Amino acid sequence: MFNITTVLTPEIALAVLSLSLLAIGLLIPAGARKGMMPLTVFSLMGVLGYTLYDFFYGPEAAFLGGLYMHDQFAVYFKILFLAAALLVVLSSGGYVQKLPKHRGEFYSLLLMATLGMMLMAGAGELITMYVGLELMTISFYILVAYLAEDARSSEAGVKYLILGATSSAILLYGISLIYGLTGSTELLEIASKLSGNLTPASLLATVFILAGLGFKISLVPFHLWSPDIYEGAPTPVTAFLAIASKAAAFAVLIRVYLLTMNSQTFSATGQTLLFVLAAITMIVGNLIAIPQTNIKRLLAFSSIAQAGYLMVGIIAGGISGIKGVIFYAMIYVFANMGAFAVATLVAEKQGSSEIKDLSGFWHRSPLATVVMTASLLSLAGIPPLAGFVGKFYLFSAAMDQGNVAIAYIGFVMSMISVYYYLSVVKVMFLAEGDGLPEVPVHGAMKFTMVFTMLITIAIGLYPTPLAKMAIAAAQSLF
Amino acid sequence: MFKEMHDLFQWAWLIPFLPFLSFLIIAFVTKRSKRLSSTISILAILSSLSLAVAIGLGVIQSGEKIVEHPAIVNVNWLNIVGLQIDFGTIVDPLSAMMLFVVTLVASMVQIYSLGYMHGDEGFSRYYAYQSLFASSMLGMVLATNLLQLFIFWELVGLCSYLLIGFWFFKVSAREAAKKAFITTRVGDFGLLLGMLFLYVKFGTLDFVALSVAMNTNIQDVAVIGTAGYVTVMAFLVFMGPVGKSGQFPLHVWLPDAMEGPTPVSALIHAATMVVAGVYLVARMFFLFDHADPMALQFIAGLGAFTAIFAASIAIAQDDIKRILAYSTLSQLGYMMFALGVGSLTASMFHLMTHAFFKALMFLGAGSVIYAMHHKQDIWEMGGLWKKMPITGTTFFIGVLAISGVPPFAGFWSKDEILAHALHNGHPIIYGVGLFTAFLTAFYMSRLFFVVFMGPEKKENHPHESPWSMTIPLMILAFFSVFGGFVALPEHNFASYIHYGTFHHEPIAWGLAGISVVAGLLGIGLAYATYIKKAISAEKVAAQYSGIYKLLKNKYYVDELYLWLIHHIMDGLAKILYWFDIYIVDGVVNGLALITRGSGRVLRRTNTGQLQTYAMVFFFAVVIIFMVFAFGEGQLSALNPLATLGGVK
Amino acid sequence: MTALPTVSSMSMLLPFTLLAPLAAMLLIVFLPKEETKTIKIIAAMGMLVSLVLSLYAFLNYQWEPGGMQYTLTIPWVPDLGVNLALGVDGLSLPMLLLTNLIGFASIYASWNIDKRVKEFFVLLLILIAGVMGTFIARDLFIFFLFYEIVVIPIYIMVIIWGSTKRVTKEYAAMKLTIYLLIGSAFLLVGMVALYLAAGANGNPTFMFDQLSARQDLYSPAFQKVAFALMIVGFGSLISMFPFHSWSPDGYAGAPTAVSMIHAGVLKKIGGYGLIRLGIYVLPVGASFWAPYIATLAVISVLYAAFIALAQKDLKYVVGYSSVSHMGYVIIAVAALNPTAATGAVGMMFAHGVMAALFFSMIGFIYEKTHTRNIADLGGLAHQMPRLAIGFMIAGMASLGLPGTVNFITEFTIFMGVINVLPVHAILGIAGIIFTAVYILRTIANVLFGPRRAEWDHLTDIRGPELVPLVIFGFVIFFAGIFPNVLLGMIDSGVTSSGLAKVLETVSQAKIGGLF
Amino acid sequence: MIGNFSVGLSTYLLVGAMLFCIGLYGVFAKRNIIAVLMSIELMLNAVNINFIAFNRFIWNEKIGVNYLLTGHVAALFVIVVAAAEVAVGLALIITIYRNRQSTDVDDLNWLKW
Repeated sequence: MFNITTVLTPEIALAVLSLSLLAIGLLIPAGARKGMMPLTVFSLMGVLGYTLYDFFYGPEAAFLGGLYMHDQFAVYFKILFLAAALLVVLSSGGYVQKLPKHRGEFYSLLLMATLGMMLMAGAGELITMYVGLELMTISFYILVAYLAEDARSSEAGVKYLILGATSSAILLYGISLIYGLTGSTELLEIASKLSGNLTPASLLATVFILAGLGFKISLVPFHLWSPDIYEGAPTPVTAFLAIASKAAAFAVLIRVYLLTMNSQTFSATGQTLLFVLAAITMIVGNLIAIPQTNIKRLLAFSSIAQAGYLMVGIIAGGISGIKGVIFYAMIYVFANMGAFAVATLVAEKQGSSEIKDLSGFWHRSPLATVVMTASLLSLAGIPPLAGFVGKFYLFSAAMDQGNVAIAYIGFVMSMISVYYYLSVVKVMFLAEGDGLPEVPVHGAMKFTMVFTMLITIAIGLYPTPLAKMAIAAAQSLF
Repeated sequence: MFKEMHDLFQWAWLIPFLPFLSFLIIAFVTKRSKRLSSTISILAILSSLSLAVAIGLGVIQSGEKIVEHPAIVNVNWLNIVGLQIDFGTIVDPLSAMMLFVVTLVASMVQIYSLGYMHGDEGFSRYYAYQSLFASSMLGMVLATNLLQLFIFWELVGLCSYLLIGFWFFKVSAREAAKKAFITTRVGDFGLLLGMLFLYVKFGTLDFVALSVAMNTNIQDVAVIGTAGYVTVMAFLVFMGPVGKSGQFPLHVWLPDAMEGPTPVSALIHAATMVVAGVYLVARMFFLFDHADPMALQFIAGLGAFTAIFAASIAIAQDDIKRILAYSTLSQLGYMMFALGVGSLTASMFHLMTHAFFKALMFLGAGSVIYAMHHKQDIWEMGGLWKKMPITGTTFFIGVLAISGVPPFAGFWSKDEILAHALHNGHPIIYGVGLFTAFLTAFYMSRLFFVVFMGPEKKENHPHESPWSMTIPLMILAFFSVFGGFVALPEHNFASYIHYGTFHHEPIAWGLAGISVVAGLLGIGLAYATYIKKAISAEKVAAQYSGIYKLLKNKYYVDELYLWLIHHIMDGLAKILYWFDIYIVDGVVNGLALITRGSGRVLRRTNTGQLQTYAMVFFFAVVIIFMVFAFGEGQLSALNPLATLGGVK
Repeated sequence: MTALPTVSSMSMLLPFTLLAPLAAMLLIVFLPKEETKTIKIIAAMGMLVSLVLSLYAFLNYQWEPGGMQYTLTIPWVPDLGVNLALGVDGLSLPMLLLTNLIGFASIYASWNIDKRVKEFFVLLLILIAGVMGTFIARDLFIFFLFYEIVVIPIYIMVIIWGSTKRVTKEYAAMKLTIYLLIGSAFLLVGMVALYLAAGANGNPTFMFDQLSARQDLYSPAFQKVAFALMIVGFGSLISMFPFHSWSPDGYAGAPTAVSMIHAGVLKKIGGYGLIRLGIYVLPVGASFWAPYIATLAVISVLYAAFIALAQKDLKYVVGYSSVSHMGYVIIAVAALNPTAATGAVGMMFAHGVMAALFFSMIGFIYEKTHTRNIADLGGLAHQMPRLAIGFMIAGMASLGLPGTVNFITEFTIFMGVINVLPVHAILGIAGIIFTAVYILRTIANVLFGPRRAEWDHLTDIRGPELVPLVIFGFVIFFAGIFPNVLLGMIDSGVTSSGLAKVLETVSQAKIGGLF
Repeated sequence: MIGNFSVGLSTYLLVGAMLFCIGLYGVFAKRNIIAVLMSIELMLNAVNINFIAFNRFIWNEKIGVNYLLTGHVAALFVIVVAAAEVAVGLALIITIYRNRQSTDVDDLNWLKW
């Protein structure tokens, strides 16, 4: 038998930490707030360390009557969120310094969002899931609109708020229907009750929930919000949004899909429809990314495409599919983080995020250039970078289910994506970028860049350890 | 005694190797020093000559045996699944004769070049090429199998290319070299195919093995396929000689090849390389023999045609070297049709004699040109006899020899060819040959009279060439005079070099008389026209201006080819290039364009209006629901309330 | 079944060969970018080590047992069944040697680079190492990994050091990259399908030999589809009509070293893959597609030869000629018999050496005269005799002159093809005529003709610039005069790798013959 | 059951659905952001009605137990979350008003394409 507090330590720690940061931010004078970043970093590291330990040695438990799961799957995602948060905090130091006000709250909100994500990953029950989701989203509403003076930022905030709220309303409506049908909100129970018969109501509920989560993972056609929000939001926030919130939504989606949707007898149409959605997501995301001129917007569309790849894994299902998804989700963190770190750097030093602002980056900051290149190529799935292995897992899983078409689209699309990734690389290497300032990289930012790149390369060259973790996590679901 | 001879024959590989060595030495070591280079090269070729003579004598001594059992040395060269090739040397009368001729002429030419090429800045390069040529030519002669022969065959082609284009700054030389290479390549295409088919059918390219295989399997349809197959192979193989020995459709390169230095023309384009085709046919004679008779018929016909065709052109040419070139073509035609009428002996005999007197005349022409400071138009010359007695005399010997005047070398060989033509039942060929003999005598003596007789021209101040040039002339002249005597019964050339059962052809004095008369007639006509002016060449030309134009322009063959190349080949090339850029590549670029374009279009869906987003979102939900619901009509009655009520 | 780690006395030879350039690369990374001389020397040293090692491997290879030697097998990604399996046999060893020859020479061919030297050599070494890896990989996954590593450095090198002629270098680079990547997407699908099919009985593997040992798992239908995917992938890599249009533009845009490596070895990965993977693993599919491939191949031979006639830019001539020559390799692959296969690999080697020499010479010409337009050149043999010699050698090799290795390999190919696909063979052989035409025209117009005053200031190639000429000239003639050294090796590879056996079984099913 | 006017589960659900649709319509149609926000509230309340109704009619009536309150709890959570959302929302609307002197949804189109 185990004791709840040991299992919930990360969540509790995070809650305490974020609240105390809030308090500290209020108490200590503005001058002394430099210390908050290191504080956040080290405490996050501690939590991350504990979670890692938890992953390998922690107990397997579902408690509060199945309300809250503590399986390796959940812990895997917690690790992911914490890592993402850590990297974002590290890379955002300089950026936050430039913020006009509310520097203290920034970190605490970030941690709040993280906490929400962890709840989502652990939720074994729809209301809990919803609460976690809202905790994450609401924190993000604020973070997105953090640059109060910047009209674009606040516009993004409002848009996100309205659309997010609408989507969660729809999600909730679906949940309520499910509750009505099964009299429960616990996934396992729902699964057992729903199994087999497909009534209009359950179908409606399913679709609503799918849509609600699809919104968060920006699955086409629920994706329209994400480019605008990504573009408007402060770059570190965009990074966190793109990486972690998406991963959290996926964590939920996997659970829900496996337990409820999978348990009903979808017709072939249903399956194909999901495949079509995934395919459209990959295609649209990559195609629209091509003409983009803003790096954040480009990454937004690319991350839409990435969601499509991940969907392929989910639909393929089975341990191999899920393994692929969560493996990819993890490497996606590092790949994207590298790119966003550079974007943050540019935003911090040049106050803008147009691709043309990257001109001559090779001269101005070789390290950043290399990191950016590596990250983008990893996103494109070029070996020996991690992205290749990830895509390989996903698509081979899909092909194993006999879905050659989707895998084929995936491969071709990821090769096409190389086109716009390379056009960024081209600007960095080729253009002279006269008159643009030097962008020295050091401290936390440098660490972030080097670290992400090393991880990306390392996993690409030797994916076994992460693959093992992913398999363990995936197995804990079945 | 054949034994120790055989030991001697084993060293035959040295003959090509020494010149090759000198090539390497010149190319990598001594190219700076002209004197050293030329010395090395000449020494090499002279030692090859002596070796060749030794081997020749050895062959003569070992007599019949070696005719039946050539002395062959083979080493494995390539050995993989489905392809085993040896390299080696074959010594038999045929190769021995060729070795002697080649080494002799080559050494003469190299000595001659000391004078002729004196002061040229490419002197060492010239000798390097000469050595390379000598070695590859000799290697070809010694080849034991078709592939080996083909390899050296191509190498002599390369040397010819390099030497024709020796003065590469001359655009004409450059073009001529290119033309020579490409034209012969067309022939080689056929030869290559023939080789491949031969190997496929018989599993070997070795001459001896091939002839054995053919003799044994000739009836065996399973192995050979139909006789037609062998005939096809024969024709394919023959394409090579057509290119190399300038037979009719592919003859165009040889006259242009005269752009090279004159000694080169003497060596390569008169005496040795151009007869390689003849040599090949002789080597592969069993193939043509086993093929359908029409193959040999064809060869005879083509040879005869080439002979008269080229001779007729030669009449109307003004450039001294071109006249000689066309005469070479015509003589090659002679050799070909000699083979065609089935007389290997006669053909080889003529090959030898022709090598002597044609080399002689070319070198003579060279010394004239040298004296005339590189003027080549015969009408700008005249009365050179007095100024250049040695050149004149030797040249005259050459003319007599080629005109078939006894007792000069040409008489014997040409007579033997004509005799065979008649005896083996080719009267037409014989007639053509006879008429060609007449034409030959005519244009050759025309050349001689115009250049050496007649009034001197004031503007040029000729003088006899240095010894280095005249001595080779004299030596060659000697052979042109006495070279023919080997045909006499006591020397009995034919008993060594022949195909099938050897039967000696006594010299038919009657026929000989006729051809001699033809030759003398030709000379006489030329004398009457150009010395006595009894007949006015201008009038004749004016009278038959059409024919004259035709002959002067070489029947417009070059023009035709040029038109084909420039309009058909290059035109096709341009069309295909267009196709490649705008169709093949166009598709690629088109796809890229579509991709980018669709991106541009699709991005418009992000209108920035959040209410639009919301609507899209919700209606997407509805549509998805509909698709799910009605996808396969799995929900017939859609009455949510009722079904929800169901739980009541 | 992940192969058990094999312990062979020489098993570390190949890793070192592979790592030598990378080690040099790392050294260079930590050098200050001003030390251009040192950088170049280190790069050369690295390649020299690797060249010597591969030469040793070549000479020390035991033909008698044949098969994979110097093998090294380390389980890499167990759950996928990926092994880091290295090893060479008669098929891959020539290609390895070729890679190192060209790699080494390419360093010297780019000796005069003065723009961003450090980056150039770093990328170049990565490129070389990547190509090398594809040839020594015994595991499909690793093979593919190395292949894709190569693509990106090329892109960067072309956009930075490339040259803009008919098309901009950015366009050329992007075309090159995307084209090959999309081709590789087809390949990936085929590869995964193959992997899944082979792993059907539980233990997944990527090892070539095991993939081919599991023939019975691949249904004929599957083989046809999979092989079709391979054709598109490898076909576009080896620039088979109609997938060739990247290659002339790409070469024209690329800097000399890249053109050398790309035309010299990278392209050959396509042919190598078709043999190693296509025929060896999917014989039935191969025999089904062979006639169509052969036809396409013949089209590429003649079509490209004709287009080369119409070119005005030196690099385009060679670019199209390489398309044309690759056609021979593809015909040989399609012939599906040991002789042709031997010829194919031999031809790849021969063409690699020739193309590399050609491109290096063109590179020097461009470097000195700043033009590649044939019309503007002429009479260069006056000012640059040594360069002219190199150019001549390349040209003569390209038109298959006996004595050069290209002749005997072409001949072997024809020999293998002629009795299987006579018509194709005849048409293909007809190509040698047109090859002669465009090569000789080019030589004549570039090297010969009247002396031109405007080139009088040019200096002939000397010092390091001579290295490519010396190396390639030597190889061309040595291997041409003693063909057993090369072809015997390949032959042993064909027989010992089991390829011959596979072909034996395939050739029972007669394909598109005439007789 | 036409003509049966007894107030049952379906009635509540119907009300809920209507409310939801009205809210949705508001989100689509209203020009003022605040109004849009209020429409969202409507949707959330519709959800609440569903929860309560289900809880009431399924458990307390069908099975006749009174202590399973999942629906109620859910509703409470939703209310709380909604409140938070509104709070943040209004704050954001204020900032956007500060920046643009407008609360018209159509003006929020700087970020597009």
